[in-house]
Amino acid sequence: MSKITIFRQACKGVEDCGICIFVCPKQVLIGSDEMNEVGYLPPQVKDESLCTGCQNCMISCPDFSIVVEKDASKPAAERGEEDG
Amino acid sequence: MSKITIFRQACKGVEDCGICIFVCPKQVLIGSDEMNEVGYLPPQVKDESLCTGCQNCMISCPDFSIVVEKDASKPAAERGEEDG
Amino acid sequence: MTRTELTIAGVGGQGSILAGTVLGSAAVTYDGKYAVQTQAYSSELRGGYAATWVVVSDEPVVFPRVTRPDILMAQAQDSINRFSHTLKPDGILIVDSDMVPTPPDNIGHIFRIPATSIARNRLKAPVTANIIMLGALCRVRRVVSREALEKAIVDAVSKEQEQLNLDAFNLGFEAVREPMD
Amino acid sequence: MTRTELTIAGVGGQGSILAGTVLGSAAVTYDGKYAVQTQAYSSELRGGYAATWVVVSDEPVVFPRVTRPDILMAQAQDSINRFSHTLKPDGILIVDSDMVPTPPDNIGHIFRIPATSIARNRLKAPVTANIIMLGALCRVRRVVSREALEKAIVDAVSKEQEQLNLDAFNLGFEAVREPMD
Amino acid sequence: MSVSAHPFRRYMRNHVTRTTTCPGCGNGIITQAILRAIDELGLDMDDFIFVSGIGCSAWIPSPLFAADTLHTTHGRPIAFATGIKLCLPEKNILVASGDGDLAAIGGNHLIHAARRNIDMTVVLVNNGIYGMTGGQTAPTTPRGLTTITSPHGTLEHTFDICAMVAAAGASYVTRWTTYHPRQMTRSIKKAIVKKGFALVEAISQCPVQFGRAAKLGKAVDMLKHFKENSIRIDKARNLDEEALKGKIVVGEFVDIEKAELASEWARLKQEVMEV
Amino acid sequence: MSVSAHPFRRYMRNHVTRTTTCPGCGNGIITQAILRAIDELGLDMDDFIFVSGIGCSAWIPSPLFAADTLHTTHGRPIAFATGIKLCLPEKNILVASGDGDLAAIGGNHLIHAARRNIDMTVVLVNNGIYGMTGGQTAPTTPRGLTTITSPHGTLEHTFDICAMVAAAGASYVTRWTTYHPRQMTRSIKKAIVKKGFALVEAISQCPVQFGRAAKLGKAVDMLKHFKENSIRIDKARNLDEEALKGKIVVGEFVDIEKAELASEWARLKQEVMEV
Amino acid sequence: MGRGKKIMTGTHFMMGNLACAEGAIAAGCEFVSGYPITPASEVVNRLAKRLPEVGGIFLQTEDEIAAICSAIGASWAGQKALTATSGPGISLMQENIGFAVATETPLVIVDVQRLGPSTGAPSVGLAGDMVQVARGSHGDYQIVALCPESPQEMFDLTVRAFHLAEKYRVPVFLLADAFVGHMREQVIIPEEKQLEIESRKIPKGGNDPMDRQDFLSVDVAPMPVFGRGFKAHVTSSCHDEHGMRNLSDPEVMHRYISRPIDKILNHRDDIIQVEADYSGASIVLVSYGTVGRSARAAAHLAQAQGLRTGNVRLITCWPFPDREIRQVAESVDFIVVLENNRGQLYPYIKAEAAHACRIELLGPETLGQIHDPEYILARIREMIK
Amino acid sequence: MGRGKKIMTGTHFMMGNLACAEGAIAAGCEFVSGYPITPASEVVNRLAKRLPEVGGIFLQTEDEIAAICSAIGASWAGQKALTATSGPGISLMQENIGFAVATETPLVIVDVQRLGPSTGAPSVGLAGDMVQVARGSHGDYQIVALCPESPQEMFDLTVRAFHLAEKYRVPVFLLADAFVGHMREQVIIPEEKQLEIESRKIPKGGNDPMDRQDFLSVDVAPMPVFGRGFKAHVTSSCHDEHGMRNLSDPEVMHRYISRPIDKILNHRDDIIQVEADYSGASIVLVSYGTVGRSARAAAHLAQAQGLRTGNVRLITCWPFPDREIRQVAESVDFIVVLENNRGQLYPYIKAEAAHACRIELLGPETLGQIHDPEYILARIREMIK
Ligand SMILES: Cc1ncc(C[n+]2csc(CCOP(=O)(O)OP(=O)(O)O)c2C)c(N)n1
Ligand SMILES: Cc1ncc(C[n+]2csc(CCOP(=O)(O)OP(=O)(O)O)c2C)c(N)n1
Ligand code: SF4
Ligand code: SF4
Ligand code: SF4
Ligand code: SF4
Repeated sequence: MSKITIFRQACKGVEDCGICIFVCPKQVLIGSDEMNEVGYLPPQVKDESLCTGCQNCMISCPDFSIVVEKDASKPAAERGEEDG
Repeated sequence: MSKITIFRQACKGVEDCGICIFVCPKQVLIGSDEMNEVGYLPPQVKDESLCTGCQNCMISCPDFSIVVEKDASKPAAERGEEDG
Repeated sequence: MTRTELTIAGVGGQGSILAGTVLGSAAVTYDGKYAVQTQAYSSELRGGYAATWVVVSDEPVVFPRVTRPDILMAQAQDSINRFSHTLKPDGILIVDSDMVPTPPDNIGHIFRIPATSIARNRLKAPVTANIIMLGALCRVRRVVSREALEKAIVDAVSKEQEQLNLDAFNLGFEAVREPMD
Repeated sequence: MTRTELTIAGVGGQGSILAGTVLGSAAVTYDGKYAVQTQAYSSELRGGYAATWVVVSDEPVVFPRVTRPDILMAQAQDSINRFSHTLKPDGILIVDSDMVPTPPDNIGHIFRIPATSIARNRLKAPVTANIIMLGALCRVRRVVSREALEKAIVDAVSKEQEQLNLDAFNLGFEAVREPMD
Repeated sequence: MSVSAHPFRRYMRNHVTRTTTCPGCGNGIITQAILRAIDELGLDMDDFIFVSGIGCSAWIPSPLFAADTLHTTHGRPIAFATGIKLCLPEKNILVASGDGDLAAIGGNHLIHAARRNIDMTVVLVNNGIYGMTGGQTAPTTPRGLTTITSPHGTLEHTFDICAMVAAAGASYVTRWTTYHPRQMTRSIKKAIVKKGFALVEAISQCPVQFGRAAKLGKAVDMLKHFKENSIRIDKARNLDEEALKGKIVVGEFVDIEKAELASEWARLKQEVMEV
Repeated sequence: MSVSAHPFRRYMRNHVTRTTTCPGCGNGIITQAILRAIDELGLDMDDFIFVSGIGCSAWIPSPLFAADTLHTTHGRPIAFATGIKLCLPEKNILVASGDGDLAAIGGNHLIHAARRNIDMTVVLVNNGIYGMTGGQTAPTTPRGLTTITSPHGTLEHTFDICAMVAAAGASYVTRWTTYHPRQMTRSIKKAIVKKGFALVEAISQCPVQFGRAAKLGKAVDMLKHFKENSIRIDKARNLDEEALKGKIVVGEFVDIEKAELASEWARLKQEVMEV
Repeated sequence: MGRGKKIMTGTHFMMGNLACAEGAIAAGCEFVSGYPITPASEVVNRLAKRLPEVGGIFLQTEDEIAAICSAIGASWAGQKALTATSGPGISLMQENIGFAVATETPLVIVDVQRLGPSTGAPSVGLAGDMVQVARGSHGDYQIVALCPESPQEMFDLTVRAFHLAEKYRVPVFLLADAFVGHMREQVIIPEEKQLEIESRKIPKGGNDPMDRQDFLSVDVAPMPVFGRGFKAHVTSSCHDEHGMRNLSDPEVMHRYISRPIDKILNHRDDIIQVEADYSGASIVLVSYGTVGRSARAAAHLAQAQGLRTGNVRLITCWPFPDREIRQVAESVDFIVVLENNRGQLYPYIKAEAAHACRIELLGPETLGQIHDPEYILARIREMIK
Repeated sequence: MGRGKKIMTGTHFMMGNLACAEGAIAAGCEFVSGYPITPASEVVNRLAKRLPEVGGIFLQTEDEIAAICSAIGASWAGQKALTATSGPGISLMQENIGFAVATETPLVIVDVQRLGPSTGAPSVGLAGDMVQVARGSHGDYQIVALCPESPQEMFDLTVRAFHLAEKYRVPVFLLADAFVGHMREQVIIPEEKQLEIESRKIPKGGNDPMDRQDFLSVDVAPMPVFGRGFKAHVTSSCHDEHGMRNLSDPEVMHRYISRPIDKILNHRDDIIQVEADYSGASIVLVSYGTVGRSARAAAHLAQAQGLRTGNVRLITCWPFPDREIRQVAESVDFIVVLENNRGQLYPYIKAEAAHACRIELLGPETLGQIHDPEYILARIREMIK
């Protein structure tokens, strides 16, 4: 299983940003109600087991707030890395 | 017959310019030895009767020093106006 | 002396400067007073600091700067760090308690308003925190009249946002338990 | 006094300024004198006016401007209009008589050199008129030595143009019938 | 065991703890694409000099990147970068700045650097508006769009920056949107490696100034717009003007080899000094 | 009975008795082409405002033309002309200036005016060099050519100005040499009539600075060169890069209709004021 | 006239930059070109909206150079024209400020100063361009610069800037700063008839400039605007009275430089405005712009404490009010010059005062702020100890 | 080293502009960017030829803005850099002159002044940019400017300009004019070891600017040039000692403005050179540049006629030699300031002199010329009548 780490203090919130949620092909991430220090609402992981390790959220997060460690056992194609 | 008028004082000389001589398809114009006020050597008409009235010299003279009055009796094609 | 000096500060995007404008405009346009508003902000549009200063007076204002505010309205922790030391000894501090969890404890009068949560939870409009704070200010100390402020708010926002902002003002007004005057 | 002031003028393209440079360079490099050369020209590259001023002296030159030249070398009618009134009362005027058909008659010493015709007819190189004039100047008044001038000419032109210009200098030198000194 | 920090933190200055952009701004995506390109190429931050102008996008490398970073005046980063490259020909020069910076006030340096084909990578962030100064029209603002300085709709036409830079002589020209971070990364890698002038036009969302103006909504709405309206250059070539209206043509437009200025200087110096 | 003066003398200021160019300079040919175009269109000099920058070519209209003539700073004539056109939309604005003026220092205004598609005619005199200042490299100097500032040969590539201005958005783009005065005249006429930004690139000889530098000899040698190396765009389209090396492609490159800025403003003012 | 109200008569709580924009509209300005920059953007933002409503045009240019060039073009096309920027833009405009001066073009340039040098701190006001606006272009020349202390003066002096620009065919600067530009305060906009509005004179006729004197008159030559058959020749190359380029006659060069300068200096009494209040004072505070408000407050404080302190505020900073300063110097003991920069006008003031009285420069506690009146008073007490 | 001789030791009859170019090469300059302009073109023309011979690079840019920007870039890349232009180019460079000052970049800028304003008369020398070079960019700052009077000084002061630029991390202007730039005279180029050549200090090491002080030291901070792992952060936004942008702390703003100014002013004694010869004089002529030669000739004439006349020539014009002027003023009766413009430095000189002696400005007979010594003498006689 891939591992998702969210750096809550770096995040600028799903209200105005939320890009991670948008680019996730599996709806792994959802919003939350808990503010960080600067008053933003970072995302939370709904179900890590759904994560394919595509790293879309990581690569698209403008604030370097998410790291996804891939499940090295799966081939890239299966991870579904998008290449639109 | 077309009529060629050379304004000698405006001319900058066939030594460094001489464009009129170059563009004339019939070698109507040649150089001369007689300086104008500013020390340039304007061209002179060798044989006006050869002039087709194409006005190449007039149109290409950078110093507005030549006027060719076309022989209105001849059609343009015959005058050989160049249209490279 | 009729001169009241206010500092309203936050980070970019919180609307601190707009709050100051509404205040000054209310004073001049509807309360027949004099007011000068000045401002400062860093170049980041969001997240940088933003501050505005308002002088309200019954006479024309000569010196336009706020040096020792009577009131500091702080919308972020950063604002406290920057400005709380400038407050007059008996000055009033009004904080958005969501953004300033630990205000300094050496201040005479301090009001904690959870403006961001109110805005977010009750109004579903986090951007109205500034107007909530303004409502609180109005209750804490009547620098300008409530009526004037309400009119100035209506002037400042679009028709569709009118009611939302008046509601915000009201919520802020009511969030203050023990006003000063 | 050892200070000699010269004005060399013409229209753009005639090489007046180069003539001045050769003169100054000859004085400094080969005659062990001091010289300052200054210049003026209009923005037209050809046909506008061009003038250069040279001060030659046995001592370092403090004031570098030529205000009342001892010698005016004029390569065009325009130069006469501009500068002949500045000439010292007993000054010398050297003209290219092809370009200045009617020099003023109130000048003490005047030398007419058909430099343009000589250049064109004898050398087939109209651009050498300036060096012809310099040859004439050298004969008229030995401001710098003939040897120095010849060396400076060689320095100033390309290898291929060397002999042509030395010939031009010589023709100018010989075109003067009655030198002054 | 979870990671304690983002892996690219090592490319950032320690004391810079937070980006300066608004929530959802595309600049961060581009920032990451740049760092990922460097990372994947296995290069060191000290192999680079980063140069930027003035604007939100100009803050991409400055002060964030732990490297030599030159934050210049508005519109001039390419001119500064030109001097740097000629004196440090062995370094990679990467310019990151906004469309206003590089194509409005800085347009002349852009085309002349392309003409000279001087080796540098220019990441031009095209968010269609002036972000930092509060939402004024840019030469990239879509015609008809209402901005703070065109309250009745922009009357002017829009630059096709890639086409112009290509016509000016660049060696490598490409365009992607922030919806294409992987492709953008790949193109930045090619741009860095390319010996010559390389332009990466990065279409980006400015939800604060542009989103508001174009009523395109928030960051994700704009990304959705990019997703739906992007079309690859190979497909676009077969479509007529009408069909391309409102589309964002993405892909590689130019990828050629030609004499590069800094190398030419090296050669010339060699030649002249050896004579 | 012979004429007592050149017929175009009537378009010139009385007190200006002589052009300021060097013998054989191409600028005079272009000057005449402009006047002939106006003459053949039957327009009056008072229908025009002539604007130029700084350089030999910038002296084409100034002070020669008996009309409103604005002789501006180096590189800026198009920027001045833009203000004039917007305020006097019914007038024809004609800019005549050099390649250094319009494409080196003034490059940014050139591309932005093309982008805006503001109605004006720009006659850009491309003599491949800086004439007035004494023969320095221009962005149009052929690569490899020795000039006073590239004594070891120009290392930089050359602008294709027409291609760039076309990419920037102009309505009408054409190129002719001084060996093509009739075609040039015809194109200037079309450019004047065109509602939009129109560029006429006029390749011209500077026998004094360029002729010397390129060892192309005197004026007639350069005209001969133009004659022998010009190739029409319709023929050029079928040739590859190799075959086009050293050729001057002439003809009309762009001739389209699109919204023009001054008219758009007229429309907008109408709309806003009538509400 | 369109639906837009030209003059927003009434009382407003208005930002200085908007008051400036309204002043321009009120003065009849119909062409504005500009490029966004903090802290001047609000001026152009507002004008972009307002101009089409009153039949005018706003052009956002590719840069500040194009902004001033197109504004000058518009002025020659017969319009009242304005451009607005801040220091970096003024720096870029320098070459063509010189063009406007040399061609005697009426033009209003708004400089909302920010803390510099260079990019500095864009939203912080500091009067750092005081000499730049007068000497920042190459060569010798004279412009006019007015210094507002309040949003009200942002309006009033913008109207006056147009008045002077048109009357004297000269670029006039409104030399504000971020502090007053972003300041909001009461602004009273009067009715149209109360405004002093002037338009340039144009020649009576004649279609040959050789028959006219279009330039270099110390009495201000009528301006042969384009499009009316004047066949004007306009160049910033050295030119004669007819506008014709002349690069060889030293006398023409002399006139080319001197006449446009003397044109302004000869009318200095009409142009220069100084707010002076120092009768009976032995100490005078000299200041300009927003610092003037600190000075006034400090003078009140000082008087209250028995120090005979007066106040002089330069509303017109260029042409420099030399006589006015001389007059002050000759009637008091001590001049304290208050500037919130490192003393940019100080040498100019000192040059006119040092012969007659003691003079010192006093900067603010922190550069970029206006002086605290208490601080001024404390420092003066030290100085006179 | 290549085939090119770096130092053309020997005696030459050389044009001032070429002497300047040779001075640059002699000082070790290896990067020059420029754009042609009369009357400065010969400087870059020569350098375009000479630089490749000595392993340097010449870049002809698209405009003067690119010229100064690329020169600043080259300086940060570790090279000694120069750009040369005339007034119109200086005007265009103003914004980035400010950048160089704010980032403390060593740079030599040659300004061969021409008659202005604006396009003016390109080949005529007039010292019209005297204040422009010091105050032409926005904000508050301090540069260094040197004024040559002869081709010899075109060489010597160019070498010195590099020396000062590198030593103090500051842009240094060589403030020549068309007259001296195009003047040919004897120029003696010494041997290399006789030249005073200095290169900037660079930091001892450390790859985090937060551990270093790269900026804002009044003692001149070592310069963390690019490409050596210093990870320098360079910005002309308001910044702290580490170079880090700071747009909110007023104290940082204060230091950002003041420190680079004080860095120069604190070393003014090392920087300022004044040629003074007035012992026993009661009248002193103060001048600079080529006018200095008129002044010297006039002083000789006056002395010959029994007038006790001295001479002071400002070789360094900026930082302004205030103390030196004060000293003159306090020891003579009458200062006559000779400038061939409308009196650009006059206010600065008067400010330091008016308290102590009489002072007058004397322009030339015709602007654009240097004064005729006879004319100076005649006018002085009138003045003291
Ligand atoms: C000479 C100059 N003019 C104007 C400005 C003001 N300014 C700062 S950023 C900017 C434009 C920013 O737009 P863009 O480059 O597109 O970047 P963005 O903020 O959108 O990323 C402007 C005009 C300036 N700093 N300097
Ligand atoms: C700001 C500025 N920079 C430089 C110059 C000097 N200058 C005058 S004309 C010119 C270039 C002329 O070249 P081009 O425009 O090609 O015209 P040409 O003379 O070749 O016709 C230059 C650089 C100037 N006048 N102003
Ligand atoms: S993309 Fe990043 S910054 Fe945006 S909401 Fe998700 S975690 Fe936060
Ligand atoms: S083309 Fe004209 S200027 Fe040239 S030689 Fe012939 S007549 Fe004279
Ligand atoms: S204003 Fe726009 S471009 Fe600038 S940081 Fe905010 S979202 Fe990004
Ligand atoms: S220098 Fe060249 S472009 Fe200029 S007038 Fe002479 S020939 Fe023509």
